[in-house]
Amino acid sequence: MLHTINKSPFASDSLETCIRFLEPGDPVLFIEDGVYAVQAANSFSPLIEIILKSNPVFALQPDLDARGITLVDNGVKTLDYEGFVGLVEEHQVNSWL
Amino acid sequence: MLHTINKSPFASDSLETCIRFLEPGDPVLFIEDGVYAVQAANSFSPLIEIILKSNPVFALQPDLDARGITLVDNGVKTLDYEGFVGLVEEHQVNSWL
Amino acid sequence: MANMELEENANVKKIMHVLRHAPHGTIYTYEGLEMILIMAAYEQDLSLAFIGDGIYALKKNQDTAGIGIKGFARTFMALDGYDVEKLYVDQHSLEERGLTVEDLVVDVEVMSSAEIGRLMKEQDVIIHH
Amino acid sequence: MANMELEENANVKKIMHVLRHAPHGTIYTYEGLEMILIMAAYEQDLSLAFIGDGIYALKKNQDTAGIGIKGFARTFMALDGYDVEKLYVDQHSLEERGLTVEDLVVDVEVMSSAEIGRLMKEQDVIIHH
Amino acid sequence: MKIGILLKEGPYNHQASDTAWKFAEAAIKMGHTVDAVFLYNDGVSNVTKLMDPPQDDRNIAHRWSELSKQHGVEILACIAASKRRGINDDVLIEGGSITGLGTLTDIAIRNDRLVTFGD
Amino acid sequence: MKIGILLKEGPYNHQASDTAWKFAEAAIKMGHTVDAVFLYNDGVSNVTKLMDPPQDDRNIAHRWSELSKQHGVEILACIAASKRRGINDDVLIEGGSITGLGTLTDIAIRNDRLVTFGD
Repeated sequence: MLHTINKSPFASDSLETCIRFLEPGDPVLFIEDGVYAVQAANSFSPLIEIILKSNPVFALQPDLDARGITLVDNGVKTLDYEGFVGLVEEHQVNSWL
Repeated sequence: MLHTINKSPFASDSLETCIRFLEPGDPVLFIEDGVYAVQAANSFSPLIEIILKSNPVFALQPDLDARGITLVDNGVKTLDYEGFVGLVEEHQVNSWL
Repeated sequence: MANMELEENANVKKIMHVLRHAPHGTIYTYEGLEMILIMAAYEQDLSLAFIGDGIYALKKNQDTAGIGIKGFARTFMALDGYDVEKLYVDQHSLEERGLTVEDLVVDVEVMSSAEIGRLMKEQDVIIHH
Repeated sequence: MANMELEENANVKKIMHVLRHAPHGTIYTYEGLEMILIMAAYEQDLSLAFIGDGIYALKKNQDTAGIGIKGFARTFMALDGYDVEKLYVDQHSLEERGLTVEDLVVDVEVMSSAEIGRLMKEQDVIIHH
Repeated sequence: MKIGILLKEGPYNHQASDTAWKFAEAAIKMGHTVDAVFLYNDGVSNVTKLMDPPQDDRNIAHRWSELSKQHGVEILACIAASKRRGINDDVLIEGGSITGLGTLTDIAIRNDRLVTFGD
Repeated sequence: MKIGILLKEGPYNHQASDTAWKFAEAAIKMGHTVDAVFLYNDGVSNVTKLMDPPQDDRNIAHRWSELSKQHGVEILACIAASKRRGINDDVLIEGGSITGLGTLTDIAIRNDRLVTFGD
């Protein structure tokens, strides 16, 4: 199951809620304002590091670009809209709005 | 200055942001989903207790009623829409949307 | 006949509605419930998960007269009549809010986040409201 | 003449715009900036406070081509030309996000939350975006 | 006291619109002047007469229209925000009008208070 | 693969509308069938032809209309949500239509995936 998160972890509880329900191995994709979670060296970096131990983590490159995020936490993979569709091919989707 | 907070403290960072900017003595008014902050004995009760040491805290009664909140933290005063207007008479307003 | 039923079952999808917003401040839970009531007529395998502020929608003693918005907590009590019986509540969210099942208008199954997470993984469709 | 100026000054209001939303995910900061640009023509005592995710609006190197939305970080650089010169950034918000003034497109005054709180208290009008 | 109101969210989806109206009614009842309600962001959708909620629900557009009729409150939608969201003169309720952000600036200057409602 | 899309926020105010469109374009380009875009909550405002954004900005309603024209994607607004927000047949873009929540249920059942965008 693909989990998507579209809100800033500083403003919303989406990220912290989502991870309580996450099964190991399931991919987490950050989109829209959600991508601030994976900017390197912010106060959520330790949490991202923990998630990465059990789950692959992705972020949408166009959303990173739009927000001027040039450096993401180690281990976070970036993809474009086609990569997003690719994840949806492989998994049912759980959008944590 | 009257500070109003209209979002649940569980879902949003409004409350925790607002209190960093609060001057002692300034009233804080919880409205709409903000009133969940003052429900007695939830995990934000200790924070409300701290705020009450330096600032008067109010909650809009119709919003408490709508949400089935019958018991608020000790020291929190409740008021109706006219009470809200009364606070606005006395203070400039800072709505933390 | 047996085959027909099998074919029908193959068309039954597991659909979970996740309620995560407090009532009244926004319309998401209310319009979510409208969606659930319609979907209930389609004989799918429906379930509802109340997570975070979504739990507040089930709080007893809601009286919305003062804010001038229609209340809908009672509608959750009618779900049973629509054969919507799988109502899951996240224990962590409940405790954080200082609530217990005694505070809720309907019977629900209280589960750990991990248990609800396992149920999520079995779903064909998940809709957050 | 001196009296006239005094009268005019009495009509000058202190108006603070508080930017608290990240750019692009919602329109609040963008439409907030549109409001600020209009208000700048009215010769009021304007100031801008960047708090929480609002700081992200000032981040360097934003390239919105990929999401198909018009970027507006550069517009903050034009505020100077409108005599909007009081740009305050909340230090706590900056540090939490692992950012420094070097990451921002314009010169700002970094202040403690308490200092910005004192400025808020002096305002006639505060508008959050 | 003269009070201006700024409303930043659309009807029904957020409570902001209901709270703003309740606040305005209370202020007027207490003898204050509610000078204007300025609609911004999605708030501009408060003034479309095409709104057609269920019979047993409040009609938010009518409410603003009545407030304007009974108490002379101006209901003003920002033109730029309106254009983005498909609000124009053809769909306006009685008592509503579309105007620029300069008007909001005037409202902010001439009133004793500006109270904001939104999300 | 057959993909349905559920869009829960209005245009411009939230990025949801832009992301949903980019996602639909990418899926179609990759050979998938985008069966329908169902609009709910404030999402129904995506289909008003009265939308009139600045010249140098995207026109979100036109975009959905084009997607419908070029790829046969149904653009469907929930009737109950539409009525609350002043969206009716008179203001619909070409390719858009208003329908009930039963249609969304069908979309959820007949597609391999339902992907939600919102706030």
